[in-house]
Amino acid sequence: MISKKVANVQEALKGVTDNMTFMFGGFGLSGIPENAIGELVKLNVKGLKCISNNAGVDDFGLGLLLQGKQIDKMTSSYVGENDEFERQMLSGELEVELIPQGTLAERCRAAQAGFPAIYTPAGYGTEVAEGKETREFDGKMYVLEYAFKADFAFVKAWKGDAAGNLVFKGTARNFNPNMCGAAKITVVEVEELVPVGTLDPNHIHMPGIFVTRIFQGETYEKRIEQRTVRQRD
Amino acid sequence: MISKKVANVQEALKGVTDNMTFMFGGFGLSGIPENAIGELVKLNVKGLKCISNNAGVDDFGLGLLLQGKQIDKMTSSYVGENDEFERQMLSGELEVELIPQGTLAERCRAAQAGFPAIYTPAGYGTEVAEGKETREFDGKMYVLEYAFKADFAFVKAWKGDAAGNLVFKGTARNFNPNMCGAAKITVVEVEELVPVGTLDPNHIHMPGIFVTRIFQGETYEKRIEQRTVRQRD
Amino acid sequence: MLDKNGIAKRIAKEVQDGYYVNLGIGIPTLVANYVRDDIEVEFQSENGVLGMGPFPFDGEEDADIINAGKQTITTLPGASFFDSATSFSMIRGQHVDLTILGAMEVSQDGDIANWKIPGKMVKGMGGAMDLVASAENIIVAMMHTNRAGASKLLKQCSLPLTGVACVKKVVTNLAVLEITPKGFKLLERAPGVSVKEIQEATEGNLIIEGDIPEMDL
Amino acid sequence: MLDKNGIAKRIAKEVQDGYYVNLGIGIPTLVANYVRDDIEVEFQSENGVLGMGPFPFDGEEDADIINAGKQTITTLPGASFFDSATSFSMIRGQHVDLTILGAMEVSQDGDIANWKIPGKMVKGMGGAMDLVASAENIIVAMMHTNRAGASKLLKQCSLPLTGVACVKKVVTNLAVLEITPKGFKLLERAPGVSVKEIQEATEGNLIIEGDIPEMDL
Repeated sequence: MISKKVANVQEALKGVTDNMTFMFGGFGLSGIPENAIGELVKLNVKGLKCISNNAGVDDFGLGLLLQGKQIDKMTSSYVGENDEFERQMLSGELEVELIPQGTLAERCRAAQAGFPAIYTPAGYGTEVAEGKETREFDGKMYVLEYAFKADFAFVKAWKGDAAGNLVFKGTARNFNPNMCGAAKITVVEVEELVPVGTLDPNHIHMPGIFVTRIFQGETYEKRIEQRTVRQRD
Repeated sequence: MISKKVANVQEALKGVTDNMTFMFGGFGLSGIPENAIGELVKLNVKGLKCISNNAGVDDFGLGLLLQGKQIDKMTSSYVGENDEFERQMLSGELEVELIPQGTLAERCRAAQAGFPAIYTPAGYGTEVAEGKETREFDGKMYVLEYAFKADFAFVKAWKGDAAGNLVFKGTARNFNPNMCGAAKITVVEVEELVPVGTLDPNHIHMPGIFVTRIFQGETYEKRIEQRTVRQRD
Repeated sequence: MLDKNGIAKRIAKEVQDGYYVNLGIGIPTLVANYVRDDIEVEFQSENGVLGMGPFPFDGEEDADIINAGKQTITTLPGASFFDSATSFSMIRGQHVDLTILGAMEVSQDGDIANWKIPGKMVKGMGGAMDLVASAENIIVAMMHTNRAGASKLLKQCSLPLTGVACVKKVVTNLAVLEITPKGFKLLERAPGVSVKEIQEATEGNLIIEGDIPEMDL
Repeated sequence: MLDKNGIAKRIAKEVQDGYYVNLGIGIPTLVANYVRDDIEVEFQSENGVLGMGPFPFDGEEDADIINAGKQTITTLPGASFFDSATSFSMIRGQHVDLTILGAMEVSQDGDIANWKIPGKMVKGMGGAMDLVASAENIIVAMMHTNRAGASKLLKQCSLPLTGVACVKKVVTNLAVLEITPKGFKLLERAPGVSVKEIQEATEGNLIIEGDIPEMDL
């Protein structure tokens, strides 16, 4: 068994420098790599190009990196719920590339799986496709979109083992598995690092081969963005 | 919950006719849809075009359809271990298209996921790429391969529920999940049809949305092709 | 004239037995409340869940189980969770039968704009561009006019498009309309709304053939 | 001169700590038996398993747990099962570090032919074309000559290719050779085999620089 386990977040983030491109798992604030983000704030690396479906909120998630003006460019599908983000974008401090959510997921998967590019119908005929190659297949139009190239992917899983095998929980799964192995280095933090052999080989969501480093995360806040409940009768 | 459950293999195969294109899950004899194959033999449909990684052995798996001369064309990656297959191929009775195994898997997934085509490096510079479009990305050459188009996909899962949710076992998984939803109609047979709600939503390999019909399979032989063992000391 | 719940209620009648449905944020989310009890429907959310149930009881919410609107949700028996790539395989691969989403503008050709007001609102398209580019059956739920009273059913969209020639049907507070090669075909009037009122609120080409019935809600 | 086990033993020395390795059918399968105990290696099989262990004990074989050669296998702690598309994501995405496979012919440019003899043997390429098109590190395990005594290390392959300019190293019953821009560079001789014997058995351009050591097995 090849071990990917490292002692802590500091060791997991070795090699991180200014001007790198990072991928972050998570949808809204669900399933985001809280420990890695916290450490990136401490490291205060600048000039980052970030690929993440969302940009967090003002005081949590990627919003923390935005507050420190650490991010130069965001590639996302939806960036509402963040005033500082909007301010930086409108003032031109922050470059923003908005792309369809399915395109974002598949450009990650393409990088993971060794595909140089994909053809997707999403965005055809819109400004998202401007300047991009398009092509007809069977009477339908598609846009050519390229695999992402990133230095680090920061992933959050529910459970994992030293072999790097991962299990996600609920909708906190989202982009996390698609980003594993999609960057040069994949850093995974888990809520629970379990002994090797305790995860059922049939029920591993991402095999360890896609993971470079794994560590036991600490003190997850797991903030809820829209607490929506119903009352008991 | 939308039910995909049908009473038996006869009901599951309704609509099957001569000259159709079928996908079959399985690798070698592992994870093949034994019940569907048996019923296709009984129905004696002819002129079939089959997409399957392998072609079974003389007296089991797709070999049974070959014995009945029901197959006109096979698209596979490896067709050894089958004398009747070889005879029909060399005599010209059977058209055979051999394609790389990863290409086969991904052409299924493309059909499932709504991609018209993919770029893969597999087969570039070989006779597999002859007459096909090729393209350079970042200094490496790729071959354009199209999504499969099939009428039925025959899939074998370990456990499933009436909602069509599937769980596979071990390497019997193989192409089975990639073929779900990759044909107009996806027929799944399971070793065990379990009550809805008993499969953990976190550990469903294929969600029911990709499945058209599901039924409880019967009397699985699960033949082993290469029984390889070691002796106890 | 319908309120938001009325629009949702009317759209719910379009949902058929055995449909997998993706509901957008806003009015579409309300549709789930009005689907008939005697049919089987499953709701998909593009962040990775199929088989969504009602919101959780107070105290039972789970940060790891949300919908695409980031709301805490529950799941029903038969539900499944999956990654984003698989989720969009369902959408792009046309396994989702019906997509219901809001819009800022719809054109008579079926173009839709709902993700960006240049210089003003730039939140992003989320999964909307994937949904409208792939779905076979798209219903738009929206008010017939904007807050300034201007029509949202136009000859051509003025805002950046989300998708081209994709919308099949529009349900507003005033009417149900079908997109046809010649424009918006008026199918039904909202209760108490006249054809004339709909004509005045529609900038795009409106096709009125025969008697237009009032909605049966 | 080496037998098949000797070739496997020599190749095993190329396997480094932390490598994910895909072993082809035949001689490559034997390599697993000779990997050093003090390094960590995981074996991948393209039909959907990572972390393969030894063959099962008699009576414990499971039809649902096989390798790409259709042999019954076991798994080690930390193993995982996955579908074929994911398996080839590992291969195409270059997550597998080393591929060891057999060949019928290898050219001095690193081309490989191992899947077809026209009109004679047409079993198919299986996963070999994906493996050789993507792997960074490919070692071929084979006999230096065929049964008729003809060289299998050629200027150009005569059989249909499996992949182009992809092989990095060849280990045969006679020698270890590296593919260089100028041809086969002789690195090591098998025990008791002379440089002259290797020269006679090699049709492709053979580069001999300095003293060629005997393999240390």
